[in-house]
Amino acid sequence: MTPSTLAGLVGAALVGLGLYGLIVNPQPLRKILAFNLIGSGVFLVFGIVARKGAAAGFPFDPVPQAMVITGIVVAFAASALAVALILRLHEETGQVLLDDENPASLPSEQGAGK
Amino acid sequence: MNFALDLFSIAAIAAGAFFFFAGSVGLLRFPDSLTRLHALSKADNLGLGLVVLGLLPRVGSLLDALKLLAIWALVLLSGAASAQLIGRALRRRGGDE
Amino acid sequence: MSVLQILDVGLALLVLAVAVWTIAAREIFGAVVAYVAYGLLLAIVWIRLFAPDVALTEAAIGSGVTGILLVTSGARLKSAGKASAAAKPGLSLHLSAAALSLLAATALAGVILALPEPSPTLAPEARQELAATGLGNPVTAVLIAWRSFDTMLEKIVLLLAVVGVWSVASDRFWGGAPAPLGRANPQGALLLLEQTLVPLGILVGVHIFWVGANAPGGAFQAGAILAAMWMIVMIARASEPPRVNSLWLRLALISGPAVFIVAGLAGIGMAGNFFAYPDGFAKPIILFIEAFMLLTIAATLPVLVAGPPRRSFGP
Amino acid sequence: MNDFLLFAAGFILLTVAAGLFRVLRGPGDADRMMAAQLLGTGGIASLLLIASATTVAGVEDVALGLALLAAFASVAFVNGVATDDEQPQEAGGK
Amino acid sequence: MIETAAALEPTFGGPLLVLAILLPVVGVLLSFVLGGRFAERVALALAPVGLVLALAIAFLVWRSGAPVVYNIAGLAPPLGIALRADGLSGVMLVTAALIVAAAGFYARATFATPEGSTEARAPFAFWILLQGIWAALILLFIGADLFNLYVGLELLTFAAVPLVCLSGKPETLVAALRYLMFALFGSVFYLLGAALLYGAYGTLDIVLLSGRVAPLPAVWLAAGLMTAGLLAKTALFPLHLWLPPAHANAPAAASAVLSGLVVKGSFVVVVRLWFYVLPALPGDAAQVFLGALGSAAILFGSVLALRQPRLKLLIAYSTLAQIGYLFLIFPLASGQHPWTIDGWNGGLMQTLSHAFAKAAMFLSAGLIAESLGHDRIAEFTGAGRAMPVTFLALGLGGLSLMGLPPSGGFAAKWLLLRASVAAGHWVFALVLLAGGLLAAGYVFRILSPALADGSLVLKSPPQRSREHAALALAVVAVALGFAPQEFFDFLQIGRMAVAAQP
Repeated sequence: MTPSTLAGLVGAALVGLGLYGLIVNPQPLRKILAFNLIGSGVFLVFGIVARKGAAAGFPFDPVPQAMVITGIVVAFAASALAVALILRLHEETGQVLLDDENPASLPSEQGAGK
Repeated sequence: MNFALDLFSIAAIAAGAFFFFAGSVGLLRFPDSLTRLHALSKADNLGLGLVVLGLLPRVGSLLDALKLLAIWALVLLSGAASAQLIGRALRRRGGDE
Repeated sequence: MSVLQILDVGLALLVLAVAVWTIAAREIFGAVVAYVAYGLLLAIVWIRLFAPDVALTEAAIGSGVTGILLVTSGARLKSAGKASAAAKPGLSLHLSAAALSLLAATALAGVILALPEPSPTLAPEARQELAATGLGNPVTAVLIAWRSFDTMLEKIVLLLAVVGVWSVASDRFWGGAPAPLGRANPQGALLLLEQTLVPLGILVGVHIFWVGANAPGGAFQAGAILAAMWMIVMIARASEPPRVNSLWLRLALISGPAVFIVAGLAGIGMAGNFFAYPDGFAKPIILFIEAFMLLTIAATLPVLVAGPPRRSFGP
Repeated sequence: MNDFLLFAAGFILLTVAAGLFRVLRGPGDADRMMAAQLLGTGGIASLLLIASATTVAGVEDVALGLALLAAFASVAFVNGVATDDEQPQEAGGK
Repeated sequence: MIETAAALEPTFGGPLLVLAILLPVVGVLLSFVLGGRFAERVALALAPVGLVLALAIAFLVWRSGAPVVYNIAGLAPPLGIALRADGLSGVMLVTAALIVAAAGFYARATFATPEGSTEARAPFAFWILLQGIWAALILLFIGADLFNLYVGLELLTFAAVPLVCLSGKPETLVAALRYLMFALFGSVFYLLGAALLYGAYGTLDIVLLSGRVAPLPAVWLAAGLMTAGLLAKTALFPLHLWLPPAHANAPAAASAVLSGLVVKGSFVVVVRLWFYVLPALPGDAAQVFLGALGSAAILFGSVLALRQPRLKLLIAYSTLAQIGYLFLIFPLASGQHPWTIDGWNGGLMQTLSHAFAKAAMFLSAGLIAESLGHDRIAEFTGAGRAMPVTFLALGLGGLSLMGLPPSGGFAAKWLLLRASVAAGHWVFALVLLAGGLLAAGYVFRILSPALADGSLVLKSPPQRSREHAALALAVVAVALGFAPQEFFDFLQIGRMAVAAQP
């Protein structure tokens, strides 16, 4: 088993693991962690594709590697935006859960008409 | 000459690995946070230092050697500081953990 | 099985074990610490995939800066988390989620094992075009020359993220500064780090930026390191997060994409195409663009971590 | 020689992974941070060893970056925990 | 393949494609640095320029009868990135420019920087994000590289999500957060699919891929992952949960853009995926499945819309249903059949007419909520007489949603109906008819109290110019019903499923 195959399997497992965490974890901060796990799994898939594409004296194909770098930066920006929303929601309502029968959205039915 | 250098590398790296081992054992076995901190900061800094020492004969250029030393210096610095920070944090909480 | 293979398998198992902990940990703090450790291990995996550029980016942005973002917000949420942790999803949800995830992972693993090998690659094309750029690092060439359009737009994504993060502020704090990152009275050790580690870190950052043209490194990685150093300074309270209406801050945040676009537009005059670089001048132009990207990344990451303005005054 | 370097790398990873057990068990946040710190140092050591054995270019710079970030993470962790402790006072002082 | 080779060559006018994207991007940068009132001025000044650019690109496509192509940096794919505009891009570019301009014009009153302050939070964010959405949409309409499209999708997400919670109210924050989670899930799955395609074929260029794809497991899995991700972003049933709260709680100008345009951005990418990248797959079952999901969305969304007490929620649920119609394009326009021309034209016509109709309705709903102080449908008695122009815009938009002639909605549904009858897809035909009836039901629910006699005191009369912005969009939605044959020929330009036929 080559390191790239192994990394590919790890990537697949990480995607599955992150997906599970994303679904079952009610806390948004934990969902972000899970989302980052899926992200790194996806990046690993790019990574093995890059490694398997070694040719012309390069030990890797640079294009997928560059895509991973772009992807990592975007994933960080996503985490930052989500965190800002969560903290603001916490300031407003003191609640941090997203999936319960959102007590915070109840007032909207009466209040949003204002 | 090469053989002697290899021998030196092996000895230093093996010693380094041993310190990592000791540090982990300390972290796992020592009874309270402060003593664990003690084990950690002694062991991992010495461990990395010996590994770096062992790798020095194998580097290609002077710059790479300097980088290796810089890595060690950085870890020493941050290790010392963070040990201090963690220790303070522990003391503020009464070290009851 | 060689020693290397055993090491690879061990590393893979370790990565997975830490990942499982990230998902399963009871407390958010433990999960975040595990996530940062996970990022470090992943960096080693990336080295095994011959991707040092990615390893550095993953360690710096993927785990380092994301880690501080999560740990800071986790601390702010901690009290709330205890109060409202009651709602636990039911067993049926757990089971169906597990089944779905298992299915996805298995299908993915099967497909990955079946991918062609040696796989189709752009490495030969990259080798051929690399000479024209004057660069030695093909990853930098992809980012700043051949797929520069992606890179420029990704800077816009970062900028929109900044606008999004700022937009959740209270109206009364607009124009002010985010809350300080650190505690009121920084300890001696922190000041020591600020005075010794930070200058060293800036040196390392500049070095990684400089070698990026020919060796692993570049604006992304160096920018992340400089960003981390700035955050240490802010945690030590030697400097405060800047006000959101500071012109200097805003110029720093847009300088990367702005210079990129100007160079891109200049390309049509100098080389006949948008984002093309004239022969013989590619490398200096690329380094020039990268320098501003470095500034933008080093400024953007801490601004995103610091969050929306929370005080009506500022430094 | 290479096999020895790899063996040493694996051994160090293994031992610090055992230290990771602390991350799992706690009990305090401080223990978790220590385990992460140990993993950081050990990770850098094994990275250097692996790189030396498999000759990947530019790994010294990666390790240099990791060393800086390890310090950064510790600072962030301590700060995160401490912010939590002092929040009431900070809020009162403003 | 001659067609493929031709589609890779840069054409005359290609630089316009880059300029079209750079224009709003520069707008974002300028607005960010200058801040305050300049953000608004920059956005409003660039809108007409962007419209001219969009029209110019559409004109070039029409005149040459073939896609306009540009290779960025002069470097051809696979190493470089290409931009391509075809008939689909042309109409979407113009639609986006018009709706963004109308929404911007309408939003001047809501998002003006208040007197006496140099800069305020909501206006600053709104004008930058509006331009961000615009840039992202243009990229999604003309991007020809799947990773470049990924960046476009992320750009769209980051611009759209904060718009939802500009008011800062808790319920909008919950809606925005849920939207973000769905959107991120969508992006990461899309990216995974792209990784697999790259691993299998070594390129992400749409034209190059279309010549290479074969029914391999990797391609099937990639198609499934990317489709699932894009459906979550488009809010197709059953991945729609995020949409109603997000669209109903956003400020009216933002809702118009979100409902009219933003969901179409990811929809266009699904269309590109199945009709441009994967026509070589024997994907009949998958296409019918997408059509079935669309049908379910039509019925489900319409029934829920019937039950909403608030106008904005009703319009948001109607978006769910109308998105369903879009997905009938998959079973009705795939393969090599005579009816696919109708299916394709109908699907695109629905995309356009819904964009205009829905934007008009959300703008009207915003005016109603401002003038009445609420948007509870039951208390609309007499409102039609008090603000006739607003309700005219709302009614004309509703006309198009119902699919009554003459309107763009009618043309769309008629074409889809004809295609489904010709294709023997009787179920889709029945769903189309039932959807029209249900839409008539919910539009009637709004209009009947409003047109009833009654006295109503407005808190403030709606501003004439803003009413006209809404009305103009509604008129376009209706006018699409008079589109000549040349318009439908234009929609067919560059449709690769046809080109790929022997």
